[in-house]
Amino acid sequence: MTVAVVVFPGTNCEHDVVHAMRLLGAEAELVWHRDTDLSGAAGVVLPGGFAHGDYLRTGAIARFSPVMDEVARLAGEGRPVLGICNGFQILCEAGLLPGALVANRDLRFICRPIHLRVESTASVLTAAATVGDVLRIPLNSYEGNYIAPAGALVELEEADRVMLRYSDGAGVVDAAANPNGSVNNIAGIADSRGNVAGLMPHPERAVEEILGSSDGRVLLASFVASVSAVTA
Amino acid sequence: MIFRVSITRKAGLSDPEGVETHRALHDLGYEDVGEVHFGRIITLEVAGDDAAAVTAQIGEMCERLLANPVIEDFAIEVVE
Amino acid sequence: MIFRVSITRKAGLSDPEGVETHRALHDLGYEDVGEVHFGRIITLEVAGDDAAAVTAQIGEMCERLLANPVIEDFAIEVVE
Amino acid sequence: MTEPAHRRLGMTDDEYAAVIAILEREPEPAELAMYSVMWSEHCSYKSSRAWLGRFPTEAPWVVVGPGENAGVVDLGDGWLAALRIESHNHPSFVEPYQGAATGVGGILRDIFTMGARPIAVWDPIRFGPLDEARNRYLLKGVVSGIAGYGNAVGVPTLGGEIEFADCYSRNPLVNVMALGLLQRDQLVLSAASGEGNVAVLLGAATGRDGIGGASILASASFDEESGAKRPSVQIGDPFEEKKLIEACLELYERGLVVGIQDLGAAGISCATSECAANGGMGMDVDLDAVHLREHDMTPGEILMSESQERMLAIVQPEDLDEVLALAEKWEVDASAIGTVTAGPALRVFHDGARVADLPAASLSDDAPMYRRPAARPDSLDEIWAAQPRLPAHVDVGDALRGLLDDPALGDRSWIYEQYDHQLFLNTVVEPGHDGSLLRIKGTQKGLAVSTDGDGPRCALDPRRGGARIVWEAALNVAVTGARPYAVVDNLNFGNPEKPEVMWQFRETVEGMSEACEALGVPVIGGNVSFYNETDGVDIHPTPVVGMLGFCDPMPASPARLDRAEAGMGIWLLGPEDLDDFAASAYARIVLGASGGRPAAPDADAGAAVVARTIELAGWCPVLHDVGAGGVAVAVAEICIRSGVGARIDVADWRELLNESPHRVLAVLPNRGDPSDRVPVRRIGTIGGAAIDFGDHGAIPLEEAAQIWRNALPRRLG
Ligand SMILES: Nc1ncnc2c1ncn2[C@@H]1O[C@H](COP(=O)(O)OP(=O)(O)O)[C@@H](O)[C@H]1O
Ligand SMILES: [Mg+2]
Repeated sequence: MTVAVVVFPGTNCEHDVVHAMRLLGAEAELVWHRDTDLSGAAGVVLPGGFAHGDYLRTGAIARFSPVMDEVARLAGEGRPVLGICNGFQILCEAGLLPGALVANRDLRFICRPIHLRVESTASVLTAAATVGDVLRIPLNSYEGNYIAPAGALVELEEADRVMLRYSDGAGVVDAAANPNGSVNNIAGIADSRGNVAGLMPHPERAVEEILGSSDGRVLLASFVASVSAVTA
Repeated sequence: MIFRVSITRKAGLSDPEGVETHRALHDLGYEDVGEVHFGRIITLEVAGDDAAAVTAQIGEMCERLLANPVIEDFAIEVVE
Repeated sequence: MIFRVSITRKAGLSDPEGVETHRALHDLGYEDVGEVHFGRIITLEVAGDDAAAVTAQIGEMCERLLANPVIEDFAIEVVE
Repeated sequence: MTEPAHRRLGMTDDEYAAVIAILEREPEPAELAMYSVMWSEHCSYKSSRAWLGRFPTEAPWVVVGPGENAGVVDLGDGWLAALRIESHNHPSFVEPYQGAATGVGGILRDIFTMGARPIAVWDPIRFGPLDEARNRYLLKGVVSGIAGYGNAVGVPTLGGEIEFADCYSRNPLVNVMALGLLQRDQLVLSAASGEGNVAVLLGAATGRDGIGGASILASASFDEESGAKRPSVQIGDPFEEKKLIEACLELYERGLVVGIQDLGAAGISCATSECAANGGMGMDVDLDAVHLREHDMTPGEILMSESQERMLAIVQPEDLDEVLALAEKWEVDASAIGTVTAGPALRVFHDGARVADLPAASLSDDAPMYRRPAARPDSLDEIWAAQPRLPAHVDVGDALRGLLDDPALGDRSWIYEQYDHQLFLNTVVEPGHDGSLLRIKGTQKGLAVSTDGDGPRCALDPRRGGARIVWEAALNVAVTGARPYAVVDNLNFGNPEKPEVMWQFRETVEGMSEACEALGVPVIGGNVSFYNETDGVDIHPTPVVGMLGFCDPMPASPARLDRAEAGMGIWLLGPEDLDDFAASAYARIVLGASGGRPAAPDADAGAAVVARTIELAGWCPVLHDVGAGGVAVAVAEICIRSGVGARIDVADWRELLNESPHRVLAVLPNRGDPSDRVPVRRIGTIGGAAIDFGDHGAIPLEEAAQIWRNALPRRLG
């Protein structure tokens, strides 16, 4: 059972994701963005970083990388596809997830652990979690501010596709708990079938207590489980 | 020929740069400043002589790459 | 009145964003595209009726905040 | 009145005569340009070289000492660490964002030039007071430049330092330090061996960036005229650098490079001549092969260009195709621009014509060396005599209201939360404590790092001040359980042509050397930045030390500031000097007193405290060295970070605010007792909702936390 971790020029979290996947018992392999065959992969992760330097628009150039047609195909087949941070931005640019990510409200890069409230378990990323769980996971982005046209937003909310929202430690979701201005405190969303998921925070940075938190495990474990389901 | 593409955030979608700049301008005492909006300019040098045809081609580049139609509008002018 | 400030990098300074976008456009098959340069547009709504006076004031805003005079040039137009 | 060309390039008549003696003829324009930059203060260290030899540089674990792009030490089991520090002071004053960004880019190249993967950056920075808008602009620009470049290039920034003083208003200090990790067999040096080998230029296109930047910006004082001298600002491209890092690391892995050198000051001329000279060879360079950003560049401009994100790799002819293919995979431009020759000549061709032909080694080896006069300032005795006048009674609670609000003592998360400090999953102790601690995955090993400087104290006594920052840095790594292992230094000074400045410089080197000797740590690299002077005013002598600590095994749960719990005892380790208030935060910030003479460090006591602290780090939940603001501020930091108050009982208020060196606070469950070999006494107990100093006043924990958290945000918005 293999997870393909895609590397674009400028990607920098690829090794961290592989490390976390292996800790959770998954096989993970790096795939260069010019590769055009992912048929061997049961699932795909687009890791964080600055693909193509985030030039033009974050994710804008990466979405045209040769590998992205394959990613779209696997997504269409219902295989698990996860975008973390820059990977989430790329999935939005590629139209695999709705909306877009723009500059943080305070126009400052934010690197610090924040709290997330699990809002829906109908996705490959949250299946193993429980609605209401509060997770402490590092955020690390300048363009983490989620926006979406009114229509798309209503659809997301009504279809229960918002997986994670920024909250405080007690799980209260309000303006005070919103680190970057994201609409409705949205931190992570899924597509209509729940197999394509994207989030801004970095679960792979929260899988070992010695690094401050292991709350990211439940999310990545969900993903790994759904990947094994594919191959099983 | 040289073209200038102006790309701006669709009305109604949040524009943090605009909001923050508005605040900063008021802090500096420019109270008369109302709405502030941010956008990008991309200047392109394109070989060709038929301005209309090239403009159409640039429109395509915007749809595909230069702009994000979900959240942005764009306008194309010929500079020279 | 509404004004548009165009801010562009001074000639001769490198423009990595332009270079990478040029590369991307060529990858997409737009081989006729030559130099690509990036800049910002800021649209400002400013109360007042004396366009010249307001333009002068906006020039001051550019010097102080909107632009970085060390590496950027700016131009101000009245939109309406 | 046309000034001769060599003077316009900042070269003295004697230096020019030396060039003629070497060439046995007048230099060609391109040759003159090369000598002028390579013999500048920035590149040749001509005013400092004579004294830097004082630093102790030997230890069994030193693999590469000063002189190469970065120092390298052995961590055992095939692991090596590379460390280097650099200054980017003047460029950051001209354009703070790009100045700081390109500073980060440059220091990272120094690291991966050695074959190492850069794994962390630190940023010791100094500005004028934040009540001036210009200083706020500079600080914000520098911090976003470091964040913008460091985060995007994909190297975490694990800490730094910040100080404010008037002397930095027109001359901010932006130093950057980088750490790299490599396996022994990946070590590469910047030597071109093998006649017939090819020199390949990798990375960004060459443009008219910072022509003469190094020599002119960093080697001449910064005054109104320099507007004219000002080079075109260099724009950093972290994306190009990221591709360059990955491409170079893969080149090393595949064993495709014989030698490599980054392009920094003096661009191609420096890289080609150093590679050739270090290998005892020569080189033929073809400027027509260089990929240019702007056409119509003169040979001199191409040679001198300081365009960022470029490397020069020496490869064997049979490997050239593989090297070029690998560069293409990473989307890095590459061109073969030179051939290694038997030498000793460096010959440069352009349009078929020979534009330079000089002994490669002469650019570095024959550079001038000055033993500039040094003189102890006459005012010194007066200054030392003017010890701060201390009140009989002090409400330490009130004193803390002032100290915790100081932007250099308050919470610095406004800065380091703009930096990715977690990438690579190595960060065990993140910024916000004393030293930062990294693990080396797959081993028990840990690396702790701290950067420390102290302008005000060094201004009063550069020798004691220079020694004390080394001792402070040692404790900052010791509290994580790491032993001081290697040092790099960044010596930021004023105009070396002034005897007082030279005296400060020599005193500093002496003091730092004495402390390093007492600790048994080698100095493995450094950087000198002179001419930090604006309109005749010199900055404080500002040495900055970067201390690398090493532990194997790393403590299972290292001490942190936020692990104090009600009921735990608070202990103070180390000797005490109740009168050490010169340059203390209390004297400067509360009393507004600037004179006096700081206490001398005590080598034996200091070494004992460091050793004992390392042992305690294995089991103490909280260890914190006592620095600026004394015991009072150190206790407050522990309380605020742990969210619990404390009760402190001492006889004399001076015990709470003096800043005598070699002291550490240990917080531990009551059964524990840290005493052993070093003086230790219990001073209080964790608990309650206030930081309570008994007869000496108190402050509610919440109020202290508020003041501390807002110190930077309330000034920077
Ligand atoms: N310019 C900076 N950039 C990043 N981190 C910083 C900066 N200045 C201070 N810090 C961090 O804040 C914490 C406290 O800094 P400091 O008081 O200088 O430590 P110490 O007094 O123990 O040397 C450290 O973790 C340091 O790395
Ligand atoms: Mg400390």
